[in-house]
Amino acid sequence: MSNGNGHPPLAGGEPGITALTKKDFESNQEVRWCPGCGDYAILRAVQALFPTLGIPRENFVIVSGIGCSSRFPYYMNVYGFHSIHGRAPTFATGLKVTRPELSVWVVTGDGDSLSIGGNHLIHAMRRNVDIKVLMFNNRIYGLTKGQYSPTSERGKVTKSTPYGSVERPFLPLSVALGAEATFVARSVDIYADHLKEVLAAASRHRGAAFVEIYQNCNIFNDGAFEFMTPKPLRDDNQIGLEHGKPLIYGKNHDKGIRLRGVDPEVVDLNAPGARREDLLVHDAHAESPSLAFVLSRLAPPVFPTPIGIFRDVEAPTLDDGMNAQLKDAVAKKGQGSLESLIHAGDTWTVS
Amino acid sequence: MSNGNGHPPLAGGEPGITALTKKDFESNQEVRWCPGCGDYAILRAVQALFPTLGIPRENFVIVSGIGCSSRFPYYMNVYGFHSIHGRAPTFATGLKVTRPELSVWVVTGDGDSLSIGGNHLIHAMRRNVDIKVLMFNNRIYGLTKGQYSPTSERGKVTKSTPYGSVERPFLPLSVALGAEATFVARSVDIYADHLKEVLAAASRHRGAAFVEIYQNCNIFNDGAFEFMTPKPLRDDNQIGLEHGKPLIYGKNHDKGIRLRGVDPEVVDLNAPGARREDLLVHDAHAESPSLAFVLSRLAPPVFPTPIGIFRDVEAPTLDDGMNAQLKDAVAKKGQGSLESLIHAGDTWTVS
Amino acid sequence: METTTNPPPRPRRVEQRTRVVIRFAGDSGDGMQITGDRFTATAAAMGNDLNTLPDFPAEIRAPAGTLPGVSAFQINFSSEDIQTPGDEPDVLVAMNPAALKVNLKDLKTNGVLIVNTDAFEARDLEKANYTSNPLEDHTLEAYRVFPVPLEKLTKEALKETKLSSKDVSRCKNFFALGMMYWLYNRPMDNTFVWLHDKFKNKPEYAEANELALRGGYAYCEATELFQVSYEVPAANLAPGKYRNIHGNSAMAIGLVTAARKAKIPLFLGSYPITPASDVLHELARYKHYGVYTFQAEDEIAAVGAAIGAAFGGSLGVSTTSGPGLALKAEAMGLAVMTELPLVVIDIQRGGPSTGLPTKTEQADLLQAMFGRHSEAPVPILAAQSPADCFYTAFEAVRIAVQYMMPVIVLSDGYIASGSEPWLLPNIEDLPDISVAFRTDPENFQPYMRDPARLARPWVRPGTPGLEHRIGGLEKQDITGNISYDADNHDHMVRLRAEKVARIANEIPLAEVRGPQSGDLLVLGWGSTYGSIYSAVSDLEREGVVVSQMHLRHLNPMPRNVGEVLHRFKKVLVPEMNLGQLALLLRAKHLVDIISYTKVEGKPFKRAEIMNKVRELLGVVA
Amino acid sequence: METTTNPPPRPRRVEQRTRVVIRFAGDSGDGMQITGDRFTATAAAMGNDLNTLPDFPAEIRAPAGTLPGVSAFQINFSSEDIQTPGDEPDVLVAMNPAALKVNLKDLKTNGVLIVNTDAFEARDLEKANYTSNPLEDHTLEAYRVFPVPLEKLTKEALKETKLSSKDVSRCKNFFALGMMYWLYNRPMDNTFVWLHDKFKNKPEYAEANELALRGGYAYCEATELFQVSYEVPAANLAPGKYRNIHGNSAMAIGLVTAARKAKIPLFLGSYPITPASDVLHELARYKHYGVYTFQAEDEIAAVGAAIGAAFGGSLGVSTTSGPGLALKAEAMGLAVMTELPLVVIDIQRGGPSTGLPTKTEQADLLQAMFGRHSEAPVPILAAQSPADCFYTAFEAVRIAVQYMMPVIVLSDGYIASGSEPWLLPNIEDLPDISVAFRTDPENFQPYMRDPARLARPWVRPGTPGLEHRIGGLEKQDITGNISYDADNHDHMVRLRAEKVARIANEIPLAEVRGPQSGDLLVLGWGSTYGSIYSAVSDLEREGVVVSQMHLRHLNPMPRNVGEVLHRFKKVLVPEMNLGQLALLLRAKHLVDIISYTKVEGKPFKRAEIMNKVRELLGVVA
Ligand SMILES: Cc1ncc(C[n+]2csc(CCOP(=O)(O)OP(=O)(O)O)c2C)c(N)n1
Ligand SMILES: Cc1ncc(C[n+]2csc(CCOP(=O)(O)OP(=O)(O)O)c2C)c(N)n1
Ligand code: SF4
Ligand code: SF4
Ligand SMILES: [Mg+2]
Ligand SMILES: [Mg+2]
Repeated sequence: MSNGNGHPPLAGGEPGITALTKKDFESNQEVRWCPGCGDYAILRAVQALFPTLGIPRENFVIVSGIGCSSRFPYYMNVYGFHSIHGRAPTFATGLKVTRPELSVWVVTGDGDSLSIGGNHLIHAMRRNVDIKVLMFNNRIYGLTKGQYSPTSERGKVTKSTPYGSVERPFLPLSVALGAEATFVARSVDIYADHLKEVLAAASRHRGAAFVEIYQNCNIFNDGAFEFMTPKPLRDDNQIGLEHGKPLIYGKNHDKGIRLRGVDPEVVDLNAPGARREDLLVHDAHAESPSLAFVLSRLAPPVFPTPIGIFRDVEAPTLDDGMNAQLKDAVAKKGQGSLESLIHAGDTWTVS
Repeated sequence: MSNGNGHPPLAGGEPGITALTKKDFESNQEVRWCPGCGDYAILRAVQALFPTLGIPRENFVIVSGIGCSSRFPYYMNVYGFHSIHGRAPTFATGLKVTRPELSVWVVTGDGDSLSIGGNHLIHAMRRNVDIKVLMFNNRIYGLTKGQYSPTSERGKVTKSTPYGSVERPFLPLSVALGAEATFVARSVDIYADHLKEVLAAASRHRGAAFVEIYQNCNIFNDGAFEFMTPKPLRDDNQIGLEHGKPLIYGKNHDKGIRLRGVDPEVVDLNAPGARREDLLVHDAHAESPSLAFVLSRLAPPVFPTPIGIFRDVEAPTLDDGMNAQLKDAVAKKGQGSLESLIHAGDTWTVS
Repeated sequence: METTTNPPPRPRRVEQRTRVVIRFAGDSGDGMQITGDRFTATAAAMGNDLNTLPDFPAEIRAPAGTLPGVSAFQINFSSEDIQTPGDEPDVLVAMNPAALKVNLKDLKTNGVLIVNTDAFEARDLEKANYTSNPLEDHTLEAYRVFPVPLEKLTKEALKETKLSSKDVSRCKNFFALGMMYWLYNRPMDNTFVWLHDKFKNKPEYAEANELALRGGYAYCEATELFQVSYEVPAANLAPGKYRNIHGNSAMAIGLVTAARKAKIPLFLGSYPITPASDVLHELARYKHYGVYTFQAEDEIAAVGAAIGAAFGGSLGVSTTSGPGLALKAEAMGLAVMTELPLVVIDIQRGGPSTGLPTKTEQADLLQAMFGRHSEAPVPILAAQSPADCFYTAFEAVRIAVQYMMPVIVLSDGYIASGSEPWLLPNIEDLPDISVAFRTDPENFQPYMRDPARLARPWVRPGTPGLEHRIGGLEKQDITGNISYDADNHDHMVRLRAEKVARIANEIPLAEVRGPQSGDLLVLGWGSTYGSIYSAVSDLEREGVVVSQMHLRHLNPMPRNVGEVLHRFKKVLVPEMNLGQLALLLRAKHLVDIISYTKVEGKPFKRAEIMNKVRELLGVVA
Repeated sequence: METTTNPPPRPRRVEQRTRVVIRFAGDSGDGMQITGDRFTATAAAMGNDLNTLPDFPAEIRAPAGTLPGVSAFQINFSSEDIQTPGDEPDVLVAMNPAALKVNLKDLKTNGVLIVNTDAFEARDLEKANYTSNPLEDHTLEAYRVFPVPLEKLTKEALKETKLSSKDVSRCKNFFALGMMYWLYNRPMDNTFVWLHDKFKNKPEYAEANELALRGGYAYCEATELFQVSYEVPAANLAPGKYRNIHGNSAMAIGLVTAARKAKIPLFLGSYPITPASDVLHELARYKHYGVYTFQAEDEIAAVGAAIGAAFGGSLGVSTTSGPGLALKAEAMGLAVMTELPLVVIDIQRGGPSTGLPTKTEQADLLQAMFGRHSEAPVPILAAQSPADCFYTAFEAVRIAVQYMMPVIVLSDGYIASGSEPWLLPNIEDLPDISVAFRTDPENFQPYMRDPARLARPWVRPGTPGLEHRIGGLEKQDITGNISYDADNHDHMVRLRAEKVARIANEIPLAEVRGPQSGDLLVLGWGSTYGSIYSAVSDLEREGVVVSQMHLRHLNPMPRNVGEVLHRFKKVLVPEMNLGQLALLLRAKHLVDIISYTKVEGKPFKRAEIMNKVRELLGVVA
C-alpha cells in the first residue's frame, strides 16, 4: 500500500514528469466555446502553466461543474471530471482527501460556484481542503444563454430580468474571505502572464485556493470588464497587489491608497502633503483576513480594481488532518484486522 | 385587491393589534426542549418582545428549518412554518416577497443555517430580503444528538469525531458580512434585555437581518459560552457594541480597542500614553462592511467577544424591488387583461 | 406528396399538395429560426394547418460552420389536420456543408435539396468533416439537388443598399425564404409588414431584407430553376381566432390565466435550465399581470420560495427540467405533508444526469410518480402538444388549489420548442376556479377537510384569529397538531393517497378515437400524441383498423382506463423511455401491455408507429 | 408462554418457558437501554436465541416524567429460533406513570406488570396526563400487577454506600434488573464483571450498582413476591462464536470488511440524520482500519465526496435516510452516467417529509427504484435483520465494484436499532472481491467493457498514460466521448439497464421456505422478515400450510421470482408502505399480488400476519 491509506501502488505506463510541454496538456477534443470567448485565453494559460509546475501529468485532476466554463476539463489532457451543476467542490474534496498526492483543480463559473454551488464553495474554503478553485466570472449564465448571475450588477437586464435585476451582487472574494479562505486572488482572462503567476502561487499554496478570473462572455455579457481591461484604462482602473509593497497605481504611479480607520481612500501622490509612507502596504500573509477583506471591497468608480493575491496564509488542511488521523490511529492501535473488527465486543461461543 | 399584488382583502376576526401581551404569543403546545436548554430563554424573550413591536399578531410569521431550535414556531401563537432542513430562508423569501405587509422571522440553528442551509442564508443576505434570521448558535447539532457543526471549534470531540474534528469553524457574522448582509448582530440566550433590544432593532431594520444568538445546549455542548457568559467573566471577555461609542470594556472600563492598520489591538487605558481618542469608535451605519468584518473577527483569548449590533445599513430590499416593478409595470402598461395576454402576437382568423 | 389534378394556374406547372415539410438548416448565425418563423406566419395566414420544430445546437455556440453549430427549423404545413412537424422533409435548404451533413439523412428520397454553393470552399468542407465535396461526389444522388450561389445572388439583389458586406451576407436567409415562397406560391406581403415593424428603427435593414426576399422570389421566377411550383390550400380548420404558439409560451400563458381565474397572484420560483428557461423568461415579462418571477439560487430555493408564496396565499409555481425535479423532491414532500397548493413543471430532456440537455425525452414519469421518500403521492398531468400546454397548466392549477396539494406537470423539449396553431379560447368559457381563503375563526382547525375533495382550508397569514403552525412532521388529522400516533399515521398516509385518487371522480373519462374495441389500441401520453395521431390517421386511410387513446391525467388516471384496456386484444404503448407508462398500467390493470420504446432524444416518426402497428396486426404495408 | 413438565428445582415453583418477551420502560434518564443491554448480554451468555428493540423517545429530550420522554427496551429471548423482538411483552417493567401509560396497551393480557410505586405521586401522574391513579382504579385489572417501591428498596439496599441520594436513585434500574434475573433464573456474574469494567475509574458506582442488582434479586428471594420463577433453556443455536449486534453496527462492519476484501480504502461521506447517524459514528471510530469519514455540509456534498473518492479509487459510501436519499438523487444519476462504483445506504424512517423521524417504515423502495430523472437504473438490496446488514453491505460493495455502478442498500429504523445474535463469519470464507485497477495504456478506452458484466475499467487518476475525462453528458460507448448521437443514446440507455439486469445471472435463486408450491406464498423484503418468519413458523405449528419467500435483491430480482409466483394460488406481500414491492411484482409478472399494508411506524406483529394468512386461506384460528 503506497501512501498509507490502503491504496495499492500504481503500475502502468511511464510517469510523465520529464520535459512536459504545453502540447502535452492539450486534449484531442475540439474546443467548443463561442469564438472570442474569454475561456480560450484561460485555457491557453493553464495549458502553458501546468507543464511548469513540476507535477507529473497524470497527477493533475480537473473537476468542474456545469456551465460554459465547466467544459474546461475536456480540453485538458489530464484526468478530468465534468460533474453536475454547483457540486464540483464536493467531488474534489472526496478525491483530494483520499488521494492527497494528486493536484486537484476545480473549474467553475459564477453561477456554478456562487449560485447553486455557494454552500459547497464556502465549506471547501472553511475546511481548507487543498484544492484550487478557478472561478471564471463572466457575471452571467453563459451556457443557459444569458440570465443574470449572483455577480451581475443590480439593474441588469437579461432574459430573466427584462425589467432589470433587483438583486445586489456578491463580491466573490468577500464571500470567500468571509468563509475563512486561506488563499484568495483575482486575475483576468486576457492577462496571460499575470494569470499564470497567480495560478502558480495558488498551486504552491497548501490549502484551498480561490481565484476569481474575470472572463469576458462576448455573447451574453460582452465588455463586462471593459471598465478596466482595455490597455488605456488599465493603469487608472486597476491596481496590482504585491505582498510587502505599498498600494500605488496610475499611469504615472502617482496614485495610492491609504486607510482612514478601516476605510481605504485614494491619495493623489502629487498633492501637497501626500506621503508615500502613509500608503497601505499589502500584506498577503496577514493572519487576519481583514486587510484582504478591505481590499476585496475596492471597486470602481472611486477605487481601482485590485488584481493579484489578496491573501495567502497557512492553516491546517482537511486532507492533512484526515490522513494524519488515520496514520496516528494505526500508529497507536496498529492496523486494524478484520478479526479484531468482527470478533469484537461481547462475544460468546455455542458449541 | 388590497396591496396591489392581486391579493383579495382580508376578512375574518378582529385585527389583534391592541394591547397585546406576552401571553397572547404563547401557543398551547407543550414546550419540548431539554430542561435547562438555552432555547427556553430565547423563547421567553421573543414572546415578551413581539407584543411591543406594534405589529398585529396575525401579521407575524415564523419560519424555521429542522433542529431543536427550529421547533420554535410551535411555541409561538403566531403563524408558523416548520419547514425542512436548511431551507427556511427560501420559504421566507417567497412569502415576504408576495406578502410584504407581513413581519417574517426565520429561526434556525448553526447546522440548519450554516451547514445544509449555508447557500440560502448567504443569498437571502445578498438579496436583502426583509426577513429576520435568528440563528441559535450552540455550536453543535442538538436534534441529532451531538455531532459537531460548522461553528464547532477545531479538535472538537463529538459522536462523529471521536478523534476530534479536523475542520476550522465559520465565524457566522463574517460569513454574513462576506455575503453583503445589511444588518448583523450578536446576542446571548440568557441576556434577556440585550437580546430583546437587538431583536427590536432587527425588526426595525428594513432588509435582511442576521442575528447570531449564543445558545447553550446543556446536553451536548454544555458550557460552550462559559468563557464569557458567567457574570464574573463577562466584563473582561465581552464588549458591548454601541453605535458612535468607543470600544471600551473591562470591569473598570479600563480596556479599549484601537486599530493598527486594519488590525485591532487591546489597549490598557491605565497604561501611560494610552489615549481614549485613539480608540476605535463603533460605526454600525458605515457604508462599507469592513469595520463590522474586523469586529466579527474579535474573539478570545486575546480579544473580548463583541455583542450588539455590528452593522445596520440601508439598502434596497428584494421585496421592495419586486413589488415596485409590478406596480411600475401596471402603471406603465395598465393592468394586463387576459384578453391581451391570450389574444396577443400574430393572430389570424378562420371563419 | 400527393398530386392532384388541378390545372396549373401559372405559366409554369402548379401542382397541389396536401402536406409539405420544409427544413431550413444552416449555421447558428444564419438566421434559420427567423426564416422558419416567417414561413410559419405566412402559412398560418394562408389558413394551413401547421406544426413546427426548431432544432437548436447544443448549449454552447460552436464555431461557425462546424457540425455542432448547425441550427435548423422544420415546418409541416398542410391543407389537412396535422399534429407533428413531419417525419422527413420534402425540402431541405442547406446553407452550408455542416448543415447538409447533419440534416441530409432525414431528407426524403428524391426530395428537393437547395444548397448554398457559396459556402462549399475547402475550409468550409473541412469544418464539416467532409473529406470530399458532396456536391461533386455521389453523396446527393438520391435527391433533386438545386445548387444556388446564395451569397452572390443576395449581394447582387442588394447591390443598391449601403449595408456592409457582412450585413448584406446576413440577408441570404431571406433570399432563400423568397425562393420557398415562390416554390409554394406564398404571398410576401405580411413578411414585409413584419420586417418594417421589426426594424422600425433601422429601416435600412427592413429594406435590405425585403430586397433579398423579393430577390429570391424573382430568381425562381426568372431562372426556371424549378419546373413546377406547388400550392397547399387552406385547411379546413375550426373557425375562430388562431395564434401560432410554442409549448413554453402556452405554458406561461396558461399559468397566468389560471392564476387570474383563481383570483390569486402568480409567483414563479425558478432556476434556469434548458429547455425550461423560456417559461421563466416569458413570465418575467408579465409583471403588469401581477406575476412575480424569482430566479432563485438553485432549484431547491426555487420551489421553496414557491411553497412560501403558497403559504402566503399565492399560486406557487416552479419550472424546471429533470435534474431540477430531482433536487426539488424533498421540498415537494413538504408540500405534500403541509397540503399546500403548488405546481411544479418539468420540461423533460434527455438523461440520465446531464445527458442530452437539448434533446427531448419523456423519461421522468416515474420520477414524478415516485421520486420522493416515503408515500408522497402527487397528481401528474402531461401536455400533449404545444397549445395543449395551456390547458394542462390550467388544469394543474385547478387541481392544486381545489385539492390543496402539489401537482406535477410534464412537458418535454419537443413540445416546449415546437409550435402549432392555437384556436384561442373564449376567456369567459374558461372555468372559474376562484379560491376562497378561510377567514372565519369559528371552529377553525388547520387540517379540517372539505368532505368531497378532502382539501384542508387555505388560510393566509395575516388573517386574525386563525394563527396556526404547519410543518413537515406527521400531522394529526383535523387539528394539524404533530402526532406520532401509529393509527393516525396510517390514516394520514392513506388519506393523502385518497385525496389524489379522488381527483378521478372529477376528470373526464379517457376517450378512444376510432373503434371503441378491437384488435389494437395505441395508448400514449405527452408529446407522442402527434406522432400517434398521424400514424393512426394514415393507417385509417390505408384501411388498417386501429384505435387511439391519449392520457393527460397520469395520476390518477381516468376511471375508465382499465375497462378500455380490456376491450382491446392488444395495447401498444409507444414511449420515449423504457416503458414507464407501460409499467404503471401493467401494475394497476395486469394487462400485458406491449411497450414500444425509443430513447433517441427525438420524437417518434409517424412511420415508426405505423410499422409497429402493422407488425402487431400482421398487416403488410 | 408454553409450560413444560420439568420438576421445579428450587424451593418455589420453577417453570420452563420457550419464549419470553420483557419490556423495560421508564424515563429517558432511567437507564432503560443499559438495563436491557445487560439482560441481553446475560441471555446471550446463557445460550438463548434473542432479538431486541429499543424504543427511544423522539429526538428532543422531553422533560422528565412526561409521555414524550419515555424510553423503552424490549427483549425477546428463547430456547428456540426467533427473529423478532416479540409482539406483546409477557413482562412490563414500568418505572413511572408515563412509561406505564405509553406501554401498557402492548402488554399481554394477564401479563406481569412491575410498577415502581415510588413514582406515582400526584405530580408524576399529572405529567403523564393521568387524571386518576392507575394503581387505584380499574386500569390494570387485566394484568398481574406487582407494585414495588423501587426507590425506597434501592435506597435501603445501598444504605452503606456514600453516594449522593441522586446517584443512589439512579441505581434503581439495576434493582429492577436484579428482580428480572431472579424471575428468569439468570446468573448475575457477567453483569458484575461488566460493571467493574465499565466503572474501572469509579469503583463506587460499580459497587452501588452491584448492590442494587443483588438487592433486587434478594428482594424476590426473600419476599415471595412471585410464586413462580421461570427458566428459558439455551436454544439450539448453530455452533460458533456469536456476538449480539445492532443493524447499524453490522452495516458499518460489513462495509469495512468489504472494503478490505476489495483491497481499497473506504470513504464514507455522510450528513447526520436519524436513524442513520450511528453508522457514521461507528465508522468514525475505525480510523485504524484506514476508514475515512467525512461529515459533509449536506447530503449532496456527502454523496458528491463519496463519488469523488470513488473516482480516486476508493470505495465511496454514503449513508442517509429518506429525505437525504431524495437530495442525493441528482448526484446518483451522475454516478450512473459515469459508471462509478458507489454504495448509498438508506436507513428508512417514517415519512413523507420529516414525518416520523424516529419511527420505522419501508416506503423508500420506489424512490430507490425511480427517484432519479430519466432512465437511471441502479441495483437495490435490502437487509432483512440486524445481522443481515453485514452481508447486505458486503454484497452491495461487491456489485458496486464488480459492475462499476452505484448501488442502493435499504435498511430501516427497526433493524438499524434492533439487535440479534450474529454467528460470526469466518473471515477467510468471505469472498475475495479485490479490485483490479486498469493501469495498462495499451488499447485503453474509458468506456470499454468487460463482456460478461459490461463493467467499464476503473482507472485511478495518477496512472500514467490513462488520462481521460468523464462526466454527466451522454457518452459514446467504448470511447467515452461526449455523444449527442441518437442511436448511441438509445444504445446506452439500454446498456445501462442491461448492466443492472445482468446481475441476476450471478445472484442466487430466491428460496422458498416450506412447500415449494401451494395455496399461499408470503413474500417479503427487508425488515418484515422476522415477523413473517415467526408468523409462518407458528402457523406451521398450527398445521396451516403456507410458504415464505424473502427478497434481498430487489433490483434486479432473482431469476426465478416470476416462476415461483406462478406456483402459488395466492401471493401475499406484507409491507410497511402502500404496496411498493407489490407494484413492482405486478408490473413485471402480471400476478394479482395481494398487498397487505400497514404504515404505523412500527413493524408487523406476528399475529397480524398470521390472521391475514388465516383469512386468505379461510382457516379459523
Ligand atoms: C441542476 C441543474 N440546474 C440547472 C442547470 C442549468 N445550468 C447549466 S449551467 C448554468 C449556469 C451557468 O452559469 P455559470 O456557472 O456562470 O457558467 P458560464 O456558462 O457562465 O461559464 C445553469 C443554470 C443544470 N445543468 N443543472
Ligand atoms: C435533509 C435532512 N438532513 C438531515 C436531517 C437531520 N437533522 C435534523 S436537525 C439537524 C442538525 C441540527 O443542528 P442545528 O441546526 O445546529 O440545530 P440544533 O438542534 O442544534 O438547534 C440534522 C442534521 C434532516 N432532518 N433533514
Ligand atoms: S456563451 Fe459566453 S461564456 Fe459561453 S462560450 Fe459563449 S462567449 Fe463563452
Ligand atoms: S439537545 Fe441541546 S439544543 Fe436540543 S433541546 Fe436539548 S439542550 Fe436544547
Ligand atoms: Mg458565468
Ligand atoms: Mg445547533
